[in-house]
Amino acid sequence: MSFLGFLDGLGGPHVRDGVIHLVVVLASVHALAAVTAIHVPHIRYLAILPEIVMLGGAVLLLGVASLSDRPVRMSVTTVGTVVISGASMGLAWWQWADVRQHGPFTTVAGAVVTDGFSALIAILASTAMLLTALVGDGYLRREGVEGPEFHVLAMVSASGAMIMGQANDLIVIFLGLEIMSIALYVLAALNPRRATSGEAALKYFVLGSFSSAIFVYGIALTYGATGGTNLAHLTSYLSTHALSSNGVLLAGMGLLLVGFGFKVAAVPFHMWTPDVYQGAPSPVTGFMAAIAKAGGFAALLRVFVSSFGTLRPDWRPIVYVIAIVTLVVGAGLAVVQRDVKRMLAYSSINHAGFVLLGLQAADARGVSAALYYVFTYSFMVIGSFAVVTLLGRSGDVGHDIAGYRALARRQPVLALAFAVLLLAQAGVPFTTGFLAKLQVVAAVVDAHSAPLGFVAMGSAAIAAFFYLRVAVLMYTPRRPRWVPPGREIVFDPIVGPQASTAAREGSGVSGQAEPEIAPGGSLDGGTAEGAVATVPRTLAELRLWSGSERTVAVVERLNADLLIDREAEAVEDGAGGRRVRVPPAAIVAIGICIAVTVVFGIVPGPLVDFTHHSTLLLLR
Amino acid sequence: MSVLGSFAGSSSTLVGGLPSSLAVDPLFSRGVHWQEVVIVIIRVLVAFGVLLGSVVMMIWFERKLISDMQSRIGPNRAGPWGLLQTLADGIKLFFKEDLVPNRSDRFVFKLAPYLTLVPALLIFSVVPVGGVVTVAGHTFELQVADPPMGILVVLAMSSISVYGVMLAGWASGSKYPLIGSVRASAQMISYEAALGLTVIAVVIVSGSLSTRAIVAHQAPAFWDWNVLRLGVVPFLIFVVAITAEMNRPPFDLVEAESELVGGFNTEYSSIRFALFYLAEFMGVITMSGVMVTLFFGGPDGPIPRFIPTSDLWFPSVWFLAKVFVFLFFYVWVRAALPRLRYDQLMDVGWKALIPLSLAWLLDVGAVIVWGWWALVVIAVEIALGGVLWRAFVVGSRRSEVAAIYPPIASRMLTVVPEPTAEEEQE
Amino acid sequence: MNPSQVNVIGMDLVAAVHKTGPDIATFVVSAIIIIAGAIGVVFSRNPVHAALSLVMTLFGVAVLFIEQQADFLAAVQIIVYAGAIVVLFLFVIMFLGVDRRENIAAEPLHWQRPLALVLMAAALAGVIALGVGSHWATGQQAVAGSTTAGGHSNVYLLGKSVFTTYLYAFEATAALLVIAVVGAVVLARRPSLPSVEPETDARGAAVSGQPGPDGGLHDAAPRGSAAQDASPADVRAGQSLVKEAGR
Amino acid sequence: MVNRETMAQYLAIFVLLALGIVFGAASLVASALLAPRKQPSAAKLAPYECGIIPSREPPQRFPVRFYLIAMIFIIFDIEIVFLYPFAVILHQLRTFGLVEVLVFAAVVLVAFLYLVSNGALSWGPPKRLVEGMGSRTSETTIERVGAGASSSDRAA
Repeated sequence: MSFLGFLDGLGGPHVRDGVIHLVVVLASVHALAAVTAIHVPHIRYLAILPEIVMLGGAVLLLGVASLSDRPVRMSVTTVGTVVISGASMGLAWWQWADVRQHGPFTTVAGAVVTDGFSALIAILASTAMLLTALVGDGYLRREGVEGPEFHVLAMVSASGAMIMGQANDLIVIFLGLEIMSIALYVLAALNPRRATSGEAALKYFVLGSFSSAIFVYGIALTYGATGGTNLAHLTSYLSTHALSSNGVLLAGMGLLLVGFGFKVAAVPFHMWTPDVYQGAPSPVTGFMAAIAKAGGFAALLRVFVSSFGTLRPDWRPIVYVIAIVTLVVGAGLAVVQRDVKRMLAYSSINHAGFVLLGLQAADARGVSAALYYVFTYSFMVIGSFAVVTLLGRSGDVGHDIAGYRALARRQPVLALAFAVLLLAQAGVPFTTGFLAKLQVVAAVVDAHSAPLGFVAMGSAAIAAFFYLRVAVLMYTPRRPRWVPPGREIVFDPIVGPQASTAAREGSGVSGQAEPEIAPGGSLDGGTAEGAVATVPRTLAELRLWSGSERTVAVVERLNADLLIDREAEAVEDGAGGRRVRVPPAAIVAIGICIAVTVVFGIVPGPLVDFTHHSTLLLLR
Repeated sequence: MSVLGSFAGSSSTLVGGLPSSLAVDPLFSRGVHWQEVVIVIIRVLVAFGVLLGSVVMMIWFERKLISDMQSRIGPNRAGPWGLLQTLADGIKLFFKEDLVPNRSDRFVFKLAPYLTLVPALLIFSVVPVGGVVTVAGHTFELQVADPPMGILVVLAMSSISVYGVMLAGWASGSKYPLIGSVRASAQMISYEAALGLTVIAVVIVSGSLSTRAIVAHQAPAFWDWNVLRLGVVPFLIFVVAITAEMNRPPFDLVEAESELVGGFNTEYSSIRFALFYLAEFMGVITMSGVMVTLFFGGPDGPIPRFIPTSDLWFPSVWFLAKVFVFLFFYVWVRAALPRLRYDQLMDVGWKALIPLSLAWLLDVGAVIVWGWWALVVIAVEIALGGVLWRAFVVGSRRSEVAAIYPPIASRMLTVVPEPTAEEEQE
Repeated sequence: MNPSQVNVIGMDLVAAVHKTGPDIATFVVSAIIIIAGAIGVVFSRNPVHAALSLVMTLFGVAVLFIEQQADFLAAVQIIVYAGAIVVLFLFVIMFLGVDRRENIAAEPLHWQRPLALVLMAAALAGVIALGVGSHWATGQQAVAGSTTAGGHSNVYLLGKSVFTTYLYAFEATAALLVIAVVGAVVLARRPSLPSVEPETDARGAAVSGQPGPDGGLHDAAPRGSAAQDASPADVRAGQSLVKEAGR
Repeated sequence: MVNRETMAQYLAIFVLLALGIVFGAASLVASALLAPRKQPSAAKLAPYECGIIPSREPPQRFPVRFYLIAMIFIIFDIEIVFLYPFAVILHQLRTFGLVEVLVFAAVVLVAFLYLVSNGALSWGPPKRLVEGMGSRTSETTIERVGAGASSSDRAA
């Protein structure tokens, strides 16, 4: 005290204060805080818990992987991802229960809405994540992709879809869209062994960024027309202002539609789909198809049906046209594809057309049908791509449809599973696919757009053809095993000219490379079974086969590079065709997909009720 | 506490400016009167002249001081004590050949000096160099401009200054400049992050981005200068970061003569070279001014009780005195410290300065909000520091490089055996 | 904010707003800068010149922001876009060796350019039509409130907005940053197993050299001592040294 | 706050900008008038190589690490940009704002950890040398030259 008094005498209160200041510099800064406070938003954590768990889990996984000396083991990351997405799913169910009891609510300054709709999307996204983790496990081991990046990116992407589902603000929708998409761009490039993977990622990235820019422009114009980005604000503003013919608003709405249309692969904006679906690693393709459609349609339905509801007369005709084109082009081009992944890509475009039917109906029934469609389609597509993943073998190549011939003989279970999933996509009764198509068509007919319903049914018939084609091919017996070089050209009525190519491969003569090397043959070896015979197994055999020292060296190296893990994994059956080993995790995933597809196809009640209630809660 | 209370009041007038009733629609009242324009132009001209003059003096000062430190005489021919040496050098450069190398990208090559000079110049505009003066009825501060985002002008310009170095090196179409510019641009962006983070710590306590408001918050005496109020560390980080940002020794890898001839400006001659040189020293002066503004109370005197600060001249004198200390410091550092190696430079920036400055600014925020409970935050940060260290260890272990060349001895001594006939047939 | 009230005020202000001389001058100058820069981006044959034109455009936009009293945005525009993002572009262009003039003559789809022109004209016409003949809810001062309402600075209001209305978006940005980082690392990585495409494989096996113990980050160039101290890791330079030694 | 006062401030900055450009341009003009006019020799115009005639292009490729540095910088720059408004209104936001920013910073820190542990910042000279290549014979040299040729093709 006397010291302070001394200071007072020396330099007055300033000095005294200053010395106190120096002693407790940090503590006295505390006193600088001003009094006026900003009203901070209230956060109800239940609303964002699924996202927090998913994102937090991804970040945690990334952190753990960053701190461990050796790469984290795949089993650890897979189990971690499954647990995290399971927890997220559980929380989403909790949300659902809460909303059923207490009704929907908004939180975080109105940026987030929790209703049945958002809970459904969260459940869907976390389930898709869980299944993809199971499918990806075997794939990543097979391809030698180390590290947790696949899981981290997928989880972030899934949480992006969840954010899109619960967003109540255009800005938040945009962020969800970007979080989802950017992670998907990178996932598409995840397999560095395939140049097509990188190419797919680049195409997806460039076109996706472009569409994002268009989307942002749409947000800007909508903001310009209404003075806000919050969906609730939009709704109330549009209901109090007669702005139906306002150019700015219409333009903004149109651009938003383009942005969404790109994400869900509706037709004029679908160009990226086949290349990306084909090039991306197969489990990623399944995930992408499920997640991008879920997130995209979630936000699309919420924005258009709920916020732009008063503008229905303006946007329904546009959606009408887009839906028709999407249905026709998707189904038509899928028929002529020779690559299974590409075919599934076009079929996903076709499916997008069906979901658009629900949007076009623009009422509770339509939204319910669309939700049901998206929900069930996710299981079908993830399951289908899981099978494709397994059959892709090392390098994830050889998805030629011809390779699926006689699959049933080699791998009856896998063939059966694929057949079921394809038939479900085709809309065969007693599957969810049938109910989904039925509901959207019924909704659109109810909404006085019957011609659209007819087009949809027509496209479903075309689609049934190409799904059945693959299913039938799997149960068609194989050709003779060894075809002498240049002797025989088989014409296959189903696969067409492909058969002759297969025959050439069978002879060890490939179209593109040097005749002796026959890389095409060895690559397709697993599935295009004629090729199996082509690559000689021993050096002696090879010498007989070619007689050239140089070729021996080249082929030896090629084999060493290409067949590394095929040796370890592939089990040959007696007939000489190669079976793929099916990892248990993938069996579980495919099993779940088929179970959902078939069980809810036979007992439709619960799932239909589920989507129906989500819709009611959305429209409140 | 009474001291602190008084700032809070002064800040709102400075930051707030006009009451909201006057700012109903700025579109109506945005016009600038011609008298103001004239005053602005005069201010700018004066500031520019002063800055150029001080650059000339600074170059002389540096050469002279360095020679003293190295027991040399230094420039002593042109003018008294060689004072006019810089001027003579400048004039000489006008008479030199202006070469544009034939491998260069001519447009970018000519553009680069401007991109170095202009940012260095513009930073000076927001530095308050004195108190408030009244001329012909107009009252203004001794400062070229005091925009509301003042300190961001400094950061924006320092981020723009990357371009000059980067483009100069690339456009030269020559090896050494390119290497110098690669190094420099990576270095500059690395240290810019630390720079921005320390400035945020300052903004947290002053609650405003305006440089004038930041200075006002450090009144009235030296114990309220941010250097002490923020606990010295942000200042130290800022000094290091700003030195690296300007490519001054010991961070001058850009122009490491022993490795890179002359660095990014190897191919430059004549007045273009002079512009680079000018920009470098202008940067030293303006950045010293920024440091004084942010951490040392700008034009305020240390203890107002004994030495008045409200006078017309005193603030400017104080300001110059403080800046001079930093100028001396820079020259001293140049004379005393050896140049860093590139990996050391990157390590200092990324592994020390950036994490530390981020942690410190969060600490400052935590102290303001939570008082002593901020210790919890600090403890967590220390733990995270350990985690970060672990990540560095993992990183360096993972990127361990296999030497691709065999030991020299075996390279020299391996006897290559003639292939035998059998092997040849094989 | 009550929308109907907003609308009334907005309508009243439409007639009253007129811009002063300096405003118009600022706008015109920055518009010229922006458009010139944009044209430069599109028509420069040298990618570095295009990037510099982009900086010019960004600078013009920053000036427009200042003219709209969005000081902070103007600074952010310079700091983030000009100071970081275009620098990243230039890094890639200059230092990863893509700074070559493009051959624009080769055009796989010859109708592409006329079509682009037509579409651009249509878009421009659309924008102008929208700007002139539509009802905008924003644009008047009264709608969003003054950018510096209540005597608070622009940054203050922006911060308030970020930490209240757009809080969720702010936190979501963190996730975006994380995947940006992960993506950058994943894409910069090289495969730990050989490529499966036969064409690249024939060379790839020879080229990839040592993939490293972990499949971690690898430089595009071989990592001799040269790459380590950031002197030129030029592939060709390195190899020709070897070649000379071999002779 | 805005209006006249602010505009005058920016006007000053732009005047200074213009002055800087004019100064640079004027000195260039002066130099053009005063400098010798003769055509410089070819040697003078060649890239400076310490007197050795340059025989190959300047390097085309630098380590990917430079690009990663720029990438991390963008991440931090964006974080910094968010921190400025936070710094200005921290006094009003108090605990809420601080917690939000701490969460944000923690997430970004994990991104930083990931980069660091992947060696994006490991510039240093190798701490331990592993012998990557056996001793040299004519065979290995030939192989290496072959590999070099193909890899330079790829780089080009």
